[in-house]
Amino acid sequence: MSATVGNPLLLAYAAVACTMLSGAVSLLAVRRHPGFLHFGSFLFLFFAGAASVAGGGWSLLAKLTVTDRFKLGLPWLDWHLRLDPLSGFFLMLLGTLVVAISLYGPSYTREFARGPAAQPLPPLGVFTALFVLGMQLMLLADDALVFMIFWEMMSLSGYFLVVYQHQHAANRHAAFLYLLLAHVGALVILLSFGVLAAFGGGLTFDLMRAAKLTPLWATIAFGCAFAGFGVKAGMVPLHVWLPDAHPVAPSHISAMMSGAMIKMGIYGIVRLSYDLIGDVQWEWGVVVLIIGTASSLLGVLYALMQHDLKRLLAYHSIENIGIILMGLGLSMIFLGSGHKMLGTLGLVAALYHTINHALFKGLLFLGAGAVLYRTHARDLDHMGGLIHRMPVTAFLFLVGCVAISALPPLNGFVSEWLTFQTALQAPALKNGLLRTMLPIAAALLALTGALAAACFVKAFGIAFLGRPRTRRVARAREVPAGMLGGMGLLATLCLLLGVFPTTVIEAMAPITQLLVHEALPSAAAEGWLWLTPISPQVASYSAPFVVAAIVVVFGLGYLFLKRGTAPARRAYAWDCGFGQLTQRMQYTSSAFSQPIRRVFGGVWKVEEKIDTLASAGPIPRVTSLHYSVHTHDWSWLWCYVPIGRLVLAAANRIGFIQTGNIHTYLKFSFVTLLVFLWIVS
Amino acid sequence: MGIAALGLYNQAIILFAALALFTSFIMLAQARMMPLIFTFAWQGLLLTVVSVLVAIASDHPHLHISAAITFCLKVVVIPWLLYRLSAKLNMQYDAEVIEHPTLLLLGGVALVIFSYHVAQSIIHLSGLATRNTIAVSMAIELLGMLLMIARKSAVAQVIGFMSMESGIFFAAVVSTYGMPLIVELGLAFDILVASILFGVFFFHLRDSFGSLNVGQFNRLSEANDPMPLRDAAGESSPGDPS
Amino acid sequence: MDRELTAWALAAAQALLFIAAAPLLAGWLQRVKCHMQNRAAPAVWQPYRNLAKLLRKRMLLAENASWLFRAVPYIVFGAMLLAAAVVPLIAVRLPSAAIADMIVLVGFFALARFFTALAGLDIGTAFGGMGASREMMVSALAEPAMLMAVFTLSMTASTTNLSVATGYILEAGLVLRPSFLFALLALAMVAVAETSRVPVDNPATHLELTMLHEAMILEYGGRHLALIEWASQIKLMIYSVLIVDFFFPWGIATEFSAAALAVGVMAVAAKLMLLAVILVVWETVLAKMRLFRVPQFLGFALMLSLLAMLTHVVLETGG
Amino acid sequence: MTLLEVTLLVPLLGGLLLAIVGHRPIAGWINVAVGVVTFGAALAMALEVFAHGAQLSPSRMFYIDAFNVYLVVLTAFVGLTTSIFSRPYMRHEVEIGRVTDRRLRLYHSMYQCFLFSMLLALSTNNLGVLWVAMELATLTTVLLVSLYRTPEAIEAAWKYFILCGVGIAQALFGTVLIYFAAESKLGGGRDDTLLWTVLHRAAGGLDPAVITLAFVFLLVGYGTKVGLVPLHNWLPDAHSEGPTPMSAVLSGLLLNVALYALVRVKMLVDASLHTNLAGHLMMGFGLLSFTVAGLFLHRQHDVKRMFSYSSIEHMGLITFGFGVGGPLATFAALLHMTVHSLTKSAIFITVGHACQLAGTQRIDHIRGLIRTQPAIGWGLLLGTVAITGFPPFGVFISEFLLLMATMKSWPWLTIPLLLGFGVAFAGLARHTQRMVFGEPPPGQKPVEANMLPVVVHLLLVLWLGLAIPGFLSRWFEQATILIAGASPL
Repeated sequence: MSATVGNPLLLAYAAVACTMLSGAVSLLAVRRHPGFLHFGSFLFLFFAGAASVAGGGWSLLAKLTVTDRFKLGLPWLDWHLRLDPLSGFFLMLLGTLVVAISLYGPSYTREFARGPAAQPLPPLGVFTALFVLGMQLMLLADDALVFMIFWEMMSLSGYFLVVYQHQHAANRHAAFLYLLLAHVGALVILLSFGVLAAFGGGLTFDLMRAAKLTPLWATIAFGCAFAGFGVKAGMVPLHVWLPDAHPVAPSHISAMMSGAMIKMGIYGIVRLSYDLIGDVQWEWGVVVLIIGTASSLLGVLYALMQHDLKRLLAYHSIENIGIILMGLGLSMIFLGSGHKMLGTLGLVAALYHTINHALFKGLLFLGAGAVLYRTHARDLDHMGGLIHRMPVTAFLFLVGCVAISALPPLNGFVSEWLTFQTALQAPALKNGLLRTMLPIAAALLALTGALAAACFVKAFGIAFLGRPRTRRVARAREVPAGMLGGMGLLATLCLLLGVFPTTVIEAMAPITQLLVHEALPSAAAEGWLWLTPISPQVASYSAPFVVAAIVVVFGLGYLFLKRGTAPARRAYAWDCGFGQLTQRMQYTSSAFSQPIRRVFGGVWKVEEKIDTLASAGPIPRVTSLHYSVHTHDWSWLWCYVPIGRLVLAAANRIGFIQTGNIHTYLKFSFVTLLVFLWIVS
Repeated sequence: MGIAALGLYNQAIILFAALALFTSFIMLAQARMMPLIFTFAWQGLLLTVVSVLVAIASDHPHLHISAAITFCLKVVVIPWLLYRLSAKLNMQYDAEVIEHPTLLLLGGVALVIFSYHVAQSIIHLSGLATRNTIAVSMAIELLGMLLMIARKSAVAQVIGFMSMESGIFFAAVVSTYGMPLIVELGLAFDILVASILFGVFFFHLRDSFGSLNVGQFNRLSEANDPMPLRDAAGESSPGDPS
Repeated sequence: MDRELTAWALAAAQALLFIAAAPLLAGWLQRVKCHMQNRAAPAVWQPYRNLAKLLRKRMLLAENASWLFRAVPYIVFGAMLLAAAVVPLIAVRLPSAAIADMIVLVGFFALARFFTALAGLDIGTAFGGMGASREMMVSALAEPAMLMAVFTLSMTASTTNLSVATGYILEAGLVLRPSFLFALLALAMVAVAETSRVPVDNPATHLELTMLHEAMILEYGGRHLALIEWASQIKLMIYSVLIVDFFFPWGIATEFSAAALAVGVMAVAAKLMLLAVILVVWETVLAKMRLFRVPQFLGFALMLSLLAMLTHVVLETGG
Repeated sequence: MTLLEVTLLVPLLGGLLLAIVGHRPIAGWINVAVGVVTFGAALAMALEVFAHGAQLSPSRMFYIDAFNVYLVVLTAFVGLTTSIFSRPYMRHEVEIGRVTDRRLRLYHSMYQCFLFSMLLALSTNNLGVLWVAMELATLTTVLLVSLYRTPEAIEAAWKYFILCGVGIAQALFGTVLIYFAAESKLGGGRDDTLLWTVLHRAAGGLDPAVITLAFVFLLVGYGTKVGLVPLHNWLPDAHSEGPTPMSAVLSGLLLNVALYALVRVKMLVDASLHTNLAGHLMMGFGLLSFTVAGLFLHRQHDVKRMFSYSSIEHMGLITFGFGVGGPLATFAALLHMTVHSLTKSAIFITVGHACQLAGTQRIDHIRGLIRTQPAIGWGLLLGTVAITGFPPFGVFISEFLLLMATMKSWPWLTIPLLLGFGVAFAGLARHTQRMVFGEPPPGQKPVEANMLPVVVHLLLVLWLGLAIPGFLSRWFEQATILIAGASPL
């Protein structure tokens, strides 16, 4: 390991420095001149993001691994930093989002300086910077101490950002839950590092890589790491904090959280299990696959029941994390049973979906933020018809919807397709159980995809299509250019990553080289036009063709059908002759998901309530009906409420110690003394 | 070696030690205030005598000083102080009920046996003739603590506390010919201040509680304000805030 | 090189033939049905007349239709066109098959469905929403069943490429695979559901409470409607061809000689006509089921395809 | 060693002086000035020791080595900062009439006497004197606890007095036994057998039986003052009822010093026993305190009480660390002693202001601090964050090392530790969050507060979290070598 500082690392340092500057600006200048937040700290944030992308991309494409150390930390342990293709990849992901929000933020944050619920701006800027800083340095960490310090810094500043609008009880509750789970998760991760350190005899990652673990302890270390990072990634059943925390944060922060922060959990899992622990066992893969499948399915089913746009998106993060975990699980299964190439395929699928989700989920949260910014509405049933008022936002949001619903030719589809392809190689396995399990998992993935599509038809359809449901929505305007720019960037990337998957996979080769010493040579065997992960005979996909074909159809349609015909006549929609249609006759989000709620009943704890108001009189007539439905998360009711009750019950039970009676206290110390005397004599 | 084989002084020491132990038992059983204080004074006197005897038996002149200190504190000052206070708070005649007195005394006996058992392991070390008295001193200390636990009255608690001190002092004398002088002085000073403070507190206690029955002091009890279970980290499910 | 070119030309020709023949299949279906139900049957190319008429009509749009509403027909048609281009109709080993495999095919269907549903929601009528919601529910259940069935085949042929898979089955000759039987049934049921035929849906009626697919496109007219109708005819054709290809591939051309191609055309035409007759019989004897019986129907399909996959793993692979 | 004499005499004389002029407005400043001088002297002395190593006073009465020197500095420092805080605090108390002139005098003089006793206990070389100083500390703080003369205060003070008195008595018995063992080893008739230096040299030969017995008494005795469950009952009462500066020094200093005494004794015991009995007892005690206190945090209604329970919890953790032994754990425990006393005193300072601001100590009635007075709100928030072991604060580092060490030697004990951390964090955060955030009750006004001490403490803790400065790490290292016999480096 060379101790020389390579240039990519310097770029990363530049990114870190810019982030710090951004934080400093917010800390010092913003209280007096709020303008600095928009044009000072966000500017630096932009540079930080750009530098991260540059540095990460450099080390990824040039396959550079550079290390460095600072005389900080413990007297006998410096801060070890290291930038390698894996961290470079995630650094790029982070940087992209940072750039996007630094374009988006300046206009969006004006919201908070105005109005009766105006908040002080400096904390927002400072903790945004710390949040980014934590992630950047966590990715660069090369020893357990630095890793944990910045891991926790990320969680902590995330807490301050979630609780930023603390006048709402929902924010406080969500923030508390988030921090509690984050803290416990971090401690569990700590234990995993502890095991590695105990075997490796030191806290640096190099020693841990060198450590030879017994299978049992390796499994324990992996279990701890998986649980700990799983909390951050938001896998079922450790996800409960996520749908609470993400919606209440400011939208650009929600984008960072869903886009970047939960990916850091994925980074941790990959880093520990593939890099530090080393030899992957297929049993781990099975666990990861099962949990991943559960997360994706439950995530999307819960998302379907939401009518709060941001909450819906948050649940979709759980779903997508599940898909990523499925890819990882498959990869572990194949690696564990000796199929290196297939294992690599799974890993690539997982990483590809990681960056895809970062892009389109960031885009969608920014879109939701744009809607919130103009309409102050988060509830789908208060929106509608926004496509007429905010056409550009609508288009960008639609791109995100298509991408997340895994529809060709956008990026979401590619990664799911790769996951499918990996799963379909099940016959290569010896173990019959796995051979049946994998295709079933694939089918469930298909179910997930279909449900996700349904969910986003609902989200986009109810929010942007149809007629406006409230007056405020009817008066909405398009958002400023900066916000559109932020979203546009991500949308463009979604398209590019969807259309040129071959290039992307080639670029990822260094990561797989680093982790499993294997790449996918066949992926680009047929050139950039054809994606053939295993071999052209087995499977192939050509996104450019698809795009071309759709464009051609549009062109032909324009040429032959539109030309010469008279312009379209506008008329009222058919109202069955019952008079004018009103916006209240439209399907609501609850109505839209009602059939699915009925089909998959029992997945949720559903509370349906119908309040009927009957007018007084000899024959009571129903004057008004109010229908409300609430769906609750079983995992909350089954796992967390009992734990909370248990702790409090224990706390109450133990109160007897503090009776306030001095004789009791004296008895305590008397008995303690006698017992100890008895023990030692 | 049997007691018969000891010199007269040592025999006397052992005798007085036994008497001191006896006084602890009396204190344990004594319900009325005045006799309690007097018994405590008696115990102090016995200790003084013991330390004088030890001083003579093994010519440790500085033991005379500590004997003097003990006399002043344990026989004169503290009993007098307690007497004056209980007179001021006119409680010198009131007696408190001791529940299960026989049980208490039996417990005391058990403590003696226990401390003997504990002391056994270390007695062999001492070259002193009077080594068996270590067990006695430990017993006196524990009995003092038992007294503090058993009694409701603040005064009784103070006396128990003081007799614990006496037991420890006794142990120091018989096992090691007393502590270094500086320690003795510091100890004496502390005890003096402590007894004065106790005196001050009697008044405060009576002013704020109307009695010296420490059993009633439980305003700071936590047993009776539990947390509502509903509070469990926000039981409102992470479901629609609506 | 020119061999490459001919291959591509052939692929393009097949795709064109495919979309050109789709209305014909629909017409044939209609005709057989009428005969079966003792009604006077329209001509076989009635669908072409309808399309032509619609294409000529002047456009009429709901007053709050957005740009999305107008874009949807083209997207749907484009997706179906692509799907048609990759399904081997008369010949295997065509280069176009490499554009997309089975999974992407399903993706195309999903794409079309997604935008159709959005179009349904765009106008803001109750029907549109109803149709969209029900359609998504049905598809959510149909898609896994279909993929499961498809996976069974692809695991047998160890490829997801349609053309290669068909070729494999063709070469393997007649093998009695239990998994194929189940897969066939599952695929058929899914096809019925996806092409909105009885008993899941009834394309013939506009009775509000029973319709799924029609409810979404209720507001369309003119060339938009023409494209959508055509697209759904293509979809029906694709499903039929898939069934035929996978389970009875015999007769499909394996080399690009005129004779072989002619044989291929004949074979596929014959098989499709037969299939249509079976479908008509099925549609005639069954009545449309209630909406909330559809999940059970599709659940059964899913179960079948699962069974197919299991039998494949348990019985047909060497452990 | 004149510096040491300065360090000791200045607070003593200051106490006497303040006993006379303690009620004057100037008294607060005098208090600060005395603190400054003490701290300066202590620092100078520390540098001396740092330069020339451990030092024994000519009279052999005082002994300064790596272990206690940094505790001396810490004590002087916290004493200083707390006196800075206590000036505006006590002024406010006088204004609202909770404290009369007499009591103010008492408060100021007792404050300095308490510091004197702490420094004496730390710097003395004689176990007996150590005991005397501890008892003196009890006596002085009893007066501080009962300062407000409310029934609760009196009750708390009484319990504190009795329980600690009894505990200390046990410690005395233990000391006597150690003396006994030493005499039987070194032969009687010499007056230096209670000197730490002598004992430590001779520790190898002390009789195990006696030492074991002595350790039990000392553990129970000093353990009471450390506040180990189940001997802790006095601690929450005393913390919650006394004036807040007293709570700060109580949590920040007294517990540390008691633990210091315990560790000194443990060193003797380990040397003489060659088994890890002492370690096991301390581990058990520590773990019990850690868990129980963590649970108690959940059911608190009084903010000062809550933070005193958190002190118990952390003391348990430190005791556990010393019990685990080994260089890494010992280093962690030493570090934790430092950061805990810095953080906890900072927290109590903030809490003091917060209570004055809200006019109550009830958690339910303290709301929206961050709106009313951001400085206090952020102080409390960051303090809690620091004490619950979040980086980049130093508490995290020590807990991190402790977990690592535990994982190395007692892997399965990490599970209770983990649960304890989780429970404790939940208990502390849920209450603090409610106090800091949300809408403030109408009419809540800012108070005069001096946040300098808080800032300084938290900055120090932050510094320790990011990088341990060279001299400090050398102190810790030497102390670790002293206690655990090996260096973690």
